[in-house]
Amino acid sequence: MAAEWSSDVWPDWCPGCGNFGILSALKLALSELRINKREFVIVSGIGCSGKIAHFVRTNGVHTLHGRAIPFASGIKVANPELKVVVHGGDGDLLGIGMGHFIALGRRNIDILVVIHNNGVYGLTKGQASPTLGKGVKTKGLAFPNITEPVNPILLGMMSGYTFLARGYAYSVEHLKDLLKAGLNHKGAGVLEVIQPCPTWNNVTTTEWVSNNTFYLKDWKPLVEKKEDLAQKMKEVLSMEYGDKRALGIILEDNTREVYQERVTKLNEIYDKYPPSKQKIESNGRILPISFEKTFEKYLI
Amino acid sequence: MAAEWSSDVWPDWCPGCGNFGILSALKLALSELRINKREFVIVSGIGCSGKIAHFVRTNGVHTLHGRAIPFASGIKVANPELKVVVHGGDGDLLGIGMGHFIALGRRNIDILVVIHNNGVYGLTKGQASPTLGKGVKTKGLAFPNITEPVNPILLGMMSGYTFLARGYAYSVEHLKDLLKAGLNHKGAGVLEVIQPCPTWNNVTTTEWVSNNTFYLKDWKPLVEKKEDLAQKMKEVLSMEYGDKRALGIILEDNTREVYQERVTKLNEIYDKYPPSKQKIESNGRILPISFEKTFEKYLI
Amino acid sequence: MDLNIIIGGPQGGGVETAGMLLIRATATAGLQVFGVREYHSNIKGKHSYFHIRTSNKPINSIKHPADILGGLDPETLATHFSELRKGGVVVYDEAIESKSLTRSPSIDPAKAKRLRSALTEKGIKDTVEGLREYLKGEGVSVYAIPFSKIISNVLKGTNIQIERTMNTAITSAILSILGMKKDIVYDAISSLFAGKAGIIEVNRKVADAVYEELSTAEKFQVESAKGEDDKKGHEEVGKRLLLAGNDAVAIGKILGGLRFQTYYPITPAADESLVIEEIAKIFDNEGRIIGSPIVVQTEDEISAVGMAIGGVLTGVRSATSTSGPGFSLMVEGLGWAGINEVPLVITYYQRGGPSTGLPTRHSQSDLLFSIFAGHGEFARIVIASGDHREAMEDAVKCFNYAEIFQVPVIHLLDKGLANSVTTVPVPSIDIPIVRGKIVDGGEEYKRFKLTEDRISPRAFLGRTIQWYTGDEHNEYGNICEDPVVREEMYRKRMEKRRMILEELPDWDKARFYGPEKYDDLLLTWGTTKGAVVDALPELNATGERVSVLQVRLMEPFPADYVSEFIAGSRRVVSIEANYTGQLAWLIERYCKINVDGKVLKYNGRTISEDEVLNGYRRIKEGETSVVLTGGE
Amino acid sequence: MDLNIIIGGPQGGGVETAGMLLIRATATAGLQVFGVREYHSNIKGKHSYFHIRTSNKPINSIKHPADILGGLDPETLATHFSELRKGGVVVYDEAIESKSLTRSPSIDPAKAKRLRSALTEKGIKDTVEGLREYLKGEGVSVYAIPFSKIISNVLKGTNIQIERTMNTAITSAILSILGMKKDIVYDAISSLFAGKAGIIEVNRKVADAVYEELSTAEKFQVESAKGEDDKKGHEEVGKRLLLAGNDAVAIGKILGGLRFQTYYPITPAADESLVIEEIAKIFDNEGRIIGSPIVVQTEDEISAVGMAIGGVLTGVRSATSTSGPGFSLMVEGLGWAGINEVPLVITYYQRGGPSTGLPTRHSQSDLLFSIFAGHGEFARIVIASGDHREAMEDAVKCFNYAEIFQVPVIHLLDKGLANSVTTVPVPSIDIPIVRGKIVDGGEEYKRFKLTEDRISPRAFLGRTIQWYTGDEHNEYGNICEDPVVREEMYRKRMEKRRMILEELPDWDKARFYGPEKYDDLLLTWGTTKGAVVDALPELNATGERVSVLQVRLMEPFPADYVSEFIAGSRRVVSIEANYTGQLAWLIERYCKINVDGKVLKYNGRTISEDEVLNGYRRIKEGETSVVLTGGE
Ligand SMILES: Cc1ncc(C[n+]2csc(CCOP(=O)(O)OP(=O)(O)O)c2C)c(N)n1
Ligand SMILES: Cc1ncc(C[n+]2csc(CCOP(=O)(O)OP(=O)(O)O)c2C)c(N)n1
Ligand code: SF4
Ligand code: SF4
Ligand SMILES: [Mg+2]
Ligand SMILES: [Mg+2]
Repeated sequence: MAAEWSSDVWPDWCPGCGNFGILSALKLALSELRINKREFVIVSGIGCSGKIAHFVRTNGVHTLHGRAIPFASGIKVANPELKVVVHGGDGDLLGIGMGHFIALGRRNIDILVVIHNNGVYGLTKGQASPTLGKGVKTKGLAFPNITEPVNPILLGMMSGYTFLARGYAYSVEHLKDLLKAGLNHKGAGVLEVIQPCPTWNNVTTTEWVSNNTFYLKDWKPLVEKKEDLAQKMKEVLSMEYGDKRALGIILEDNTREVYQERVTKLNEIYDKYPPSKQKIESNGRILPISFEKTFEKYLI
Repeated sequence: MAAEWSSDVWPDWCPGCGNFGILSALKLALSELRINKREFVIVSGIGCSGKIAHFVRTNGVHTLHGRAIPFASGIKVANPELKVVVHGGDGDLLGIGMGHFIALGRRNIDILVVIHNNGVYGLTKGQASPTLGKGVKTKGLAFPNITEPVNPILLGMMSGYTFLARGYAYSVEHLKDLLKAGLNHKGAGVLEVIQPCPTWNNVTTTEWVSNNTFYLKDWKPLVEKKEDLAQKMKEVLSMEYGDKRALGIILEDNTREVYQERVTKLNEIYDKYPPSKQKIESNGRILPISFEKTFEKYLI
Repeated sequence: MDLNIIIGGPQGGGVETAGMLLIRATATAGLQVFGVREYHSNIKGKHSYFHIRTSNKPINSIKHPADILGGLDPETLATHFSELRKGGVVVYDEAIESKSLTRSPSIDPAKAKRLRSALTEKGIKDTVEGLREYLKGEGVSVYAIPFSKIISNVLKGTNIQIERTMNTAITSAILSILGMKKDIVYDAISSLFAGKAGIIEVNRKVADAVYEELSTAEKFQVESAKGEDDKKGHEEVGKRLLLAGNDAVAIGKILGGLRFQTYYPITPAADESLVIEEIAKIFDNEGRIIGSPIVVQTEDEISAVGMAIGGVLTGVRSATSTSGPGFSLMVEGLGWAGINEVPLVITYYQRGGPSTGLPTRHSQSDLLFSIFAGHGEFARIVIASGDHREAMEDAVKCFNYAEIFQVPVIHLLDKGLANSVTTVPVPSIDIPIVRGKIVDGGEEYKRFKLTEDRISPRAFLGRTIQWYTGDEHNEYGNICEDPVVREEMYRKRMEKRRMILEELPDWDKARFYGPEKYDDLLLTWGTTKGAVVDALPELNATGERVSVLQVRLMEPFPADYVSEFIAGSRRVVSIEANYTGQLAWLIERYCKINVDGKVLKYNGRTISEDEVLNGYRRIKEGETSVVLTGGE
Repeated sequence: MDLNIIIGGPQGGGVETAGMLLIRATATAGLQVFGVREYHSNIKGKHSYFHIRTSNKPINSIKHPADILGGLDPETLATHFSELRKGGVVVYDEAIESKSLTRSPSIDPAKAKRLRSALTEKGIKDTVEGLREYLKGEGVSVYAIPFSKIISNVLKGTNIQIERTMNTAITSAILSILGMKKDIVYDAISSLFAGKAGIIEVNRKVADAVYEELSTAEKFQVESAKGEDDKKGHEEVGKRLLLAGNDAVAIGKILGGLRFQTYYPITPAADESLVIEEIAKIFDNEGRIIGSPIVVQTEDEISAVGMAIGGVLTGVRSATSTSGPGFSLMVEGLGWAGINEVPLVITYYQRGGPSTGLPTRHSQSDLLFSIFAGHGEFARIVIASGDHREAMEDAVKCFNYAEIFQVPVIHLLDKGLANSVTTVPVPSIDIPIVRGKIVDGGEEYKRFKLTEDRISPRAFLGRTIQWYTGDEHNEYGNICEDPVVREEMYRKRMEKRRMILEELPDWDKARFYGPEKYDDLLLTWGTTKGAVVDALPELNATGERVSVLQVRLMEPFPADYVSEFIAGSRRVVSIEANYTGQLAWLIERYCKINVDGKVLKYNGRTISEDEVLNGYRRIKEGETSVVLTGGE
């Protein structure tokens, strides 16, 4: 039951906000995946979107503007048994947090990044976000936007993310499936969610969405072999430069090692004893460490 | 004569450092372009590479680690008559400065970004930079690198840069031509320079370069019409996913408006009177501003 | 005449317009007005309100108890009824009478619990009706007006929702009860909705209907603004600017020659940049464009400070504007400006911290941070403005001082000022613009030439060849690690602190208010000044002689000047909106005294005049540290 | 015995190895040793040197004049000859005799100019030969040895460059002149080049040849380490760790339970992370692996602090390590840790600021910044270690205090400590690990429960359901803007400052050295302590009774404890490496006294024992502020 995933906190989004759709889809996905609430962590940024961490009955770490990815990475690397999802705004993840967004792809840490793409900085009153089209003038702008938008799917692809998908906030069932797929995927994933912001974004409206998106049907997102990756990427590029934005799983690649595997390769202890499982004291004293064996080169 | 472009400061790079090649090529390019020294500004980041700002006889703004792009953008927007080039390391521009790197592409400000790509953090003793291959172990690393590299050309392409090129530090003549093309291009450009670091990078050596790069010959980098962009991008993607890295101009697109043009469209004054040309006082007093006309909505 | 009105409702539900209508109307009537806005970090739904004070004497604060409370929803009534004075007035829509006061889903659970126990204690039933009964017993006039009905009559045939004009209805009712002429309401509507003829018409009709409904109701007259003469007062006062603190700074910056502003959106700073962007063109009296600032929204605050520095290097007066979280990210850039002697201006609006804290709430807790931010040591100026007029003038001065001393300047403001609305006289155009030592450069230019007076002549990029670096450097601006050069350059930069103290006029160091001879000296800074100075007449009516010293130059700290005033006092009390008493902390450090009493507030709300009176009284009674807790 | 050796040359030209060989050799001989490394922010070519002091009493500083100077190039000789005592020794390669002292392209122009005028003044010709003549006249023994020739003989048939072993040659010469047995040199070579048999062999051969060459030369015997017994001293002293400050902190952190470290490369912090990464596995005496820290190199410092916080939330002792520029970027994350009561440890190595400043040079100028960094107010602990041993122990304590009080802890160090090399006794394994209030969570868990003692029991992510936010929050950690909750939470966090002062042992607040009864009290902190404490015997031989108080807890400031010591003194003098006198500044603030004299240094070089003596003398003679200028 998705209801048990609701926290006691009232979601203070505007009536009609796309975030409600994302919240519903997330709770459904968590419920259907039978996720253990204690071992799940929502790490979010600052913005309307970031508040989602408070609205779900599971661990919520509502971090700093743009910094959800570093926090989430630290949590996941220190305790790989936790399941970690990042939620953030387009401003948060692709503006101030862009450096971290790229870095996570390069590491391929097992974290799903859900981008609430509403084209604006909602919580600070509707300034242009990095995904807002050039020449577009939404309600909060004094003049039309003069900056070109980024495409998070393509940037994610170029950065090494191994799962790429796009959903729509009001297509809750579809979005739920994307969330499930993304959470099941082992590796860093980007799930871009087109999220209407009725308060500020009078351009990327529901109508715009129905005219400018399509659902993927016969598309094969899976990269079967390492060698196929480049070809798949080209296809994605073609598709993303088409007239309409695709909704669905765009790419999934299980051929690349996840960060945890990379660490384990260098340090086999990590797999069984990640930091979170290591004892660090013995009866309130430091461990009985051998100086000769551990700090040999410093001994004289 | 390139010699007149030398400052009095001794370049304190290691013997054999690729930065010497870049410095030579730059001085040659400036000399051949007959650039006005007073109106040229080198804005650089922190790293071995960033010191280049001190070695050329022109304006040098040696900024903060990763921040050359914001400084350069402010300089160029406030005074569009200056010619501005950014020099920085791969760590500087693609690690700590990645957010700015992407943002500059989106703005298409008329600045050429020269990335000194040596695969390492030279000045801090050889840690892995964002371009170092996964699994590679250079001299300064305790273990092989576990992070996937980024490709600055592809990221630049995805971010809206309208000039993309790659050179090699020791191919001084070729690099000089790339610099000239990049400096002549109107808009944001990326020039990635493969720069050997004999001190720390014992992997991406001269030998590696000769085995893993090729010079572009019949390649047509120019995007003739807006509609051709997507196709060109796909070709670039194919090429970049090929076995070897291309050296030469990879993409040039003059169909997209430069930032200065975008501003002028909204504010026609900008073209003739950018901030740097506006008088702000009259006889040591504030200008004779009309409150009625300027601040009308506040008057009661 | 001194009147306090609270009008509240769900954020995004018209509260802001309601408040601005009241402010416009009272200002147009020639009154002084000061309005404080409180709102959650939320776009729609949470409780938000405007506390508006209007008076015929100059004011820069609000005061309790309130005379009038207008509620757009039950939560507003429940939240604020206890702030009303006996004999006050409550106005709301009859249609909400059966609703619970505390059970809306949007109310904060802790607050709801607190309110419910207060209601129980007072024996009030948890409905608007219950409250009405109670208030009547307390001598409050309750105007439960059938606004919904009135509005739906007016709106018949349109598809406008009733809620959309509820604010106009309630404010019209309040203005009507105050005995204001409908003209004034019309004017307020017209100027607020300027350019939207349809909306103006509808709102005027709503005002008509409400005035009609209340034509026979009891009035509550405002002295200087009654009957036919409503607008005369205004003409007597002369042309004024009606603006929020953000606007004041924006206008000041433009007057001061700002031509390049960078920012990353953040409350409560972003409005300032939007205003500058919207002003876009500066006209002279002949209608000629004589300037046009460029505003760039950056990808983050790190970029904002970097771009602004870039702008300054080209000779353009450039600034960036932010609040705590953004400033935290600008620290690195500030240090670069410090070592490179860059006349950069950072406009810093304090809000509730730490971290994201209370993003839309007031605080004065970043004083010490603004002084010590940055690794290493370098000279900077930190100036804190106390009211809208100062903020506007200081915006000009910050540029002057930055360029004269070639140091970064932090213009320190706070949310209380940023979001409060008042009138200021149209500033005299006769403000100096001083650009310091500027040269054209030339062949052997040395940006960091060691001179007698420590200021190196500054040439702009484009006029010469020069170098800058964040590393220690020689006179040319090239990296230099030589120990002797290091020392010289270090001293050059640091000795500016003394120069600044020597050269700044006293007027910019601190300002004194009250009787020349005094027993007690109240020390304050920033927007808290308004309440403290407003309280002076009443403070001096208690028998003691009380004066106020508002410190403005926070770094370098004007210890000698401040000490002069302290020397003449028997007791020293600081009043400020933080936990530590950061001004007191500095004064204890620099003036080597003990501050006898601290009146502090850190619940995120501004300090009101009555709280100053109350805080001072408690200090007089022997407390050494008083924590004020007013506001919702 | 108290011997000072300077060995210098171009950065990357073997100076570091030379220094480490000398240090290893003297330490192996059972002597105490302290080595300070000076180098440019440059990988190869600029002047760099090691100043090594060795003694038979414990030392934590260097001292002038030097006894021996070894120069790998002419610049070294020109730079340091004036630091030599009469009767001292100079060693260099005969082959450089004809070279100019000041005309190498890599020399800093300002320095070259200064050196040239010094040479002219003294009538020295600008060549090595010229200097030799002069030095001989000054009673200095000049050993111009044909190293190049000796080495090329040894290397005949190999393709190793002569320069590669010049360092071994010069150090062998120095050790031979000191009368050290060749064994000791062999051992030093073996341990330094451990695992590289070929290199060891070549270097030993070079040592052989140099010892041979100098077999008849005059010796300069070191008392406690001569002849056959060279290594006996060592055995007497017992097992020690020979390490730099970076290593000491790394080892301390691992002992203290660090299992997750994040960093972005920066001088002088990065070496610490590399050491932790290389240690990789922690063994017990049976050879079982009992721990393994994970080190992540992040994309920037903003990420480094965020990831470390993430690690802490999972219950792992996590830290990040940086210096000024990095810390400037961590300020925002620090604030989040503050409002969320996260026991995060930031290891902060100060270097020359502001901005990039002097990246490889010493400074203690970030004290006030580390205390006030961050908008808003929150409790933090700042602990400054005074030497290698303290640094190691404090690394453990920082984790304990962070977890006991649930506050971020800044472990404040400096470049002087980070890069100086000395020996410390193997630490006793018997150090407590105290983790504070930890619970398993459970159903109705409240992360920020208001408790009597202000500490909320902490559950780790994964064991319960909990919330964190950088916004103000209620007991559950959910956003809350209620003014009453705000106040409670604010107080909860701030009152920890008092608790920390109450609960920390005096030993961790400040440490006292010297006679119980004293006239003058020298106040110091950080690595400067070494020089001040080392100077005590000589200071007390001047007639005054002088003691030292080293302050360790910088925030919250232990005013009462420090005041006790001040109370017993006649004169108070602070000694520290910054411009302002930041410790003095704090003491004046908190202890409400005037510091009588300040001995300061801000040229980027550490303070030496002789400078302390000199600074103190000048204060005694009436100066109130002395600026030290030693070091190159
Ligand atoms: C360092 C910093 N800068 C600025 C802000 C102010 N801020 C709060 S939310 C926000 C942007 C919100 O936009 P987005 O990330 O797209 O989220 P949305 O509200 O649209 O969901 C900003 C800039 C902040 N909290 N921290
Ligand atoms: C905020 C900050 N963090 C870290 C550093 C330290 N630092 C100096 S140079 C450098 C990296 C250099 O690498 P790169 O940018 O690739 O330049 P290169 O030296 O290789 O040319 C770093 C991390 C710094 N100066 N500032
Ligand atoms: S402002 Fe937009 S994104 Fe934010 S809550 Fe309202 S509708 Fe949603
Ligand atoms: S470390 Fe590498 S990049 Fe830096 S100067 Fe030396 S060779 Fe060049
Ligand atoms: Mg958004
Ligand atoms: Mg590099």
